[in-house]
Amino acid sequence: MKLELRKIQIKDVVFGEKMEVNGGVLSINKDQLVAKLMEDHRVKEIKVDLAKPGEKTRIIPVKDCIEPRVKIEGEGKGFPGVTGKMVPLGDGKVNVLDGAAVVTIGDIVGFQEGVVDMWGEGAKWTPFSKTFNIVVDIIPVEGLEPHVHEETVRLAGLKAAEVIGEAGRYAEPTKVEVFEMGNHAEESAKYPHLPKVLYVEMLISQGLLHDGYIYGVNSQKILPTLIHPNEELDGAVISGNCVAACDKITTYQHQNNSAILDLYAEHGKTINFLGVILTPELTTLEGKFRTCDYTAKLCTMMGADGVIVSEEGYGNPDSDLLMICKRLEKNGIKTVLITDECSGWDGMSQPLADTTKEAVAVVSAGNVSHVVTLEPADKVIGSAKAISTLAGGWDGSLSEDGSIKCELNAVIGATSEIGYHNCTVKLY
Amino acid sequence: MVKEIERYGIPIVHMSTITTISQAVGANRIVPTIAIPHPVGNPSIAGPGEEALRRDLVERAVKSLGTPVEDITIFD
Amino acid sequence: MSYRIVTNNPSVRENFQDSKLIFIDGSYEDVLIKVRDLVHSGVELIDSPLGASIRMLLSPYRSILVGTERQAMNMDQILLIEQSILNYRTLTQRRKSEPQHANDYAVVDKELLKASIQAYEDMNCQTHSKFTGGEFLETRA
Amino acid sequence: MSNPFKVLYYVNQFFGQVGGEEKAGIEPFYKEEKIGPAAGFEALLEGEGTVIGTLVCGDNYFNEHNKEAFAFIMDTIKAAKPDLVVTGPAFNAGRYGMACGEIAAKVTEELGIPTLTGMYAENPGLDTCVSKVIVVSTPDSAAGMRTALPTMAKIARKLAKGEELGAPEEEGYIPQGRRLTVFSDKRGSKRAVEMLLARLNNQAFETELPMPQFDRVDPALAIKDLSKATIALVTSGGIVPFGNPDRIQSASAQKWGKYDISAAAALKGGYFTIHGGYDPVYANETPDRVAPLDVMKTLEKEGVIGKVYDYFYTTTGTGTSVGNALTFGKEIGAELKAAGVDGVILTST
Repeated sequence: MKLELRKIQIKDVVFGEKMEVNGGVLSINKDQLVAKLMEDHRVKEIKVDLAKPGEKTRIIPVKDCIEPRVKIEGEGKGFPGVTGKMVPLGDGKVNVLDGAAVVTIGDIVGFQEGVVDMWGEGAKWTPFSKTFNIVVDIIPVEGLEPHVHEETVRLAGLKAAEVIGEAGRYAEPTKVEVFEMGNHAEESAKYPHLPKVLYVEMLISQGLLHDGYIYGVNSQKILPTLIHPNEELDGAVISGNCVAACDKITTYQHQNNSAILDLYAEHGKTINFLGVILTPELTTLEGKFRTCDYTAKLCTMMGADGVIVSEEGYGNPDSDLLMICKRLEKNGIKTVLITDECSGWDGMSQPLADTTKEAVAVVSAGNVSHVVTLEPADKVIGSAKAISTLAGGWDGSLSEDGSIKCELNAVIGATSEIGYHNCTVKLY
Repeated sequence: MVKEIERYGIPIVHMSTITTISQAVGANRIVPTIAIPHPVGNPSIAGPGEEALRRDLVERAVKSLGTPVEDITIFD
Repeated sequence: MSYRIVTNNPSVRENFQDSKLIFIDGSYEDVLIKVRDLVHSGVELIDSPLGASIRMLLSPYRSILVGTERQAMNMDQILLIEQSILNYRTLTQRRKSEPQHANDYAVVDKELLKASIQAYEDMNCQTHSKFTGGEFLETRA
Repeated sequence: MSNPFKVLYYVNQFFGQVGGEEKAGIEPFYKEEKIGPAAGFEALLEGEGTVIGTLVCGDNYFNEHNKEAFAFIMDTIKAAKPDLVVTGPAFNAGRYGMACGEIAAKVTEELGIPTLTGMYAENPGLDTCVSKVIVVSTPDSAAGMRTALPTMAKIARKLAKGEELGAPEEEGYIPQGRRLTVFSDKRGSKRAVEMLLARLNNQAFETELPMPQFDRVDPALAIKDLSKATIALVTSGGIVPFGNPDRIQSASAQKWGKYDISAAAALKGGYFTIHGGYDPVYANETPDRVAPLDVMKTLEKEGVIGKVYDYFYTTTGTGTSVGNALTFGKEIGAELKAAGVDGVILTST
């Protein structure tokens, strides 16, 4: 498989007559975008706004982030199995609006957090303060069933990314990244002495606002499955608007999965990267056994020497993470885990909901209970009500000058468990 | 508690229903017991049967204190 | 294939038969404690006691699937529920309740429950779970 | 320039220049002078702070007359009103370390005055204070004074000014067990790949999240002759005398109880359970189902064991914090040791 990600660096974003990229400036025809999204009869109203790095702008409550792209060569329009006809992904040429992101907002349920601050203290904690954000507020017609509401928001975001991605169709890339990998026999023949490495990406798969999708298939319904890294980089995996703001994997982070990219960078040099196993995090204990056993079996079958496992969420998935680790280590496979922790405001509590002695190599992406103070914003895109939710978590969290104390928990992507961000934990 | 007492060099036996917990808290001598609400009894056989059962368990515990061990040992 | 739902969610009570319900007129923690008592008496724990996101740990409502029959006590499940209660307390000690969102939490809890029931029924097996996840920390004794 | 901050210094008889082991029993005294390391310490503050006086106490006196020692020490500190209290450094001296640690912890907790001490990482006194006070990491003997004092002085200046301290290894103090979120120069996935490569190449690596350690204690030696042994009965099942005279909490116990059972043949009839974690019906019917005093007394009568210890100890397990469980164990163990108990049966629900 060979995938070319042709990065068009976006330096600014404006509303204009056309959908185009000119000299790094992304111009968006708002009416055209709104009209396209309003084709879904479940959508009552669409509002579009822009948020740029450094502006004193707060976006809340963020549902998903998606990278706008267009495929200029090869199969696959939009997100196959979801917004487009089903075709296999991972081959071809894709123009990527690098540095731009579609950010969807809207109340699916009132308690959802998910803040992105574009400046100051808040900006440090989210990777989406560095992107030029096209914020799409999706207001559906009244009386939708919650699953339908969620789906409406999800599809609108994906379509928005597709429509905006078209702007880059004829733009010249500033850099081209090529991802090419043959089948296992070929790669192993090429790199006979390099250790074989797999990446296990766990996905929350538990129901409303706790789901992920692979080619449109709800991950609740699958056994752990092997996927080519190019497929994920090409948009095969999308997020289901999970309520876990800090440690969910947004669609953007699937498209740019940092664990995949960092493993790819070592492929053929220090490792032989075999691929990605997508593993659902289920609710039932029996289900957890099934998926964890199956994941370990796939890794063993593939002959992996080393595995990186990333989690999504906190709580019961900690058990899956550690059960997988235990099984892999027992099979002699060296395992590194990426997770985040919940060690309390003072950092003195037990970090994970479970523990196993086999977990000897763990990367921590931060403490979700770490408290940060967000300054008052000049402009809020989204819902003031959501800010009160953010601020209303505990007594005294909203101070007189309007600054808010909140846990990292509420900040989009702060403690990304695919290791997308730079947070970590140090013992003091 | 088990470990802290044993640190004084006094042998201690943990009589507990959940032996995995006993191991986790660092007990070296463990006697598995009947049930959480009545570790050394069984109301369903109240009377001489229950007394014999309790005696059996306690004797096992006492004997464990007289038995040299090197690692976690379950006396069942 | 039978289960019961330990819940304090009024919306779940309205949507399921009484025979399936163990309704708790109390808090999330009261639900966990009821589940703990059941597991100690040998009832199978079908669901993992805690949710998968911090947000839903702050929900006032929780619904958990358990088995219907008393079987041999399962130590690993006991450890899991005991540890879950301790974790729950740590996680929520600083939090205020959010009555304004009670209905939304009720909806999501109910939907997650439905997904869990579906998953349980899909499994179509009657084996007794032998949860041997991690070695849970325990503060007892 | 503002007034120099005031430091009160604590040392033992040796560093207090009273004498060696033969003087370890001396009572605490206070002098408005700079004694022992206090003088060198003050010089290292470079005029920013001044030592207003030195407390000296014998190591044995402190550990054997803890209450009296503390009464004097706390009163002295309250009267002197220092901005900072410095104890030690104790290096690897165990009794001195206990004193330095306990004093530092109590002063900061009860008087709200910042405190600072110094110890070797394996000093048993470390546990008494490390989560509450800054403990400078020192070598294991007094020969390390030259390296310990400058570090302590540097940290003292920051503490007195309310400045935030950097990472433990940068500043030179022992980690307090707080897990703080910070930024790394590499993203998480990159760190994961590097950690995996290190593992695959059998190189050293450091996990960012160590799994909680299950600390183990070596099994105590077996009792040689059970028929002469005194066995104590302890339970975490919350069995207490009717009326719960000590008001032990039904969950998250803050204390333990101790009851004279020398004249009793069984617990039945005088005891019940206050434990909140299990169905109490069976234990209330027959508390010996939780703490089997009846059988132990029978075994005593039959000569299988020498004696059942005169007191029975109780607390509740459910929700009792790890910290409390540790303290209870230490306190109960100390009493049993002092009473010459040979073995313990602990029952849990």
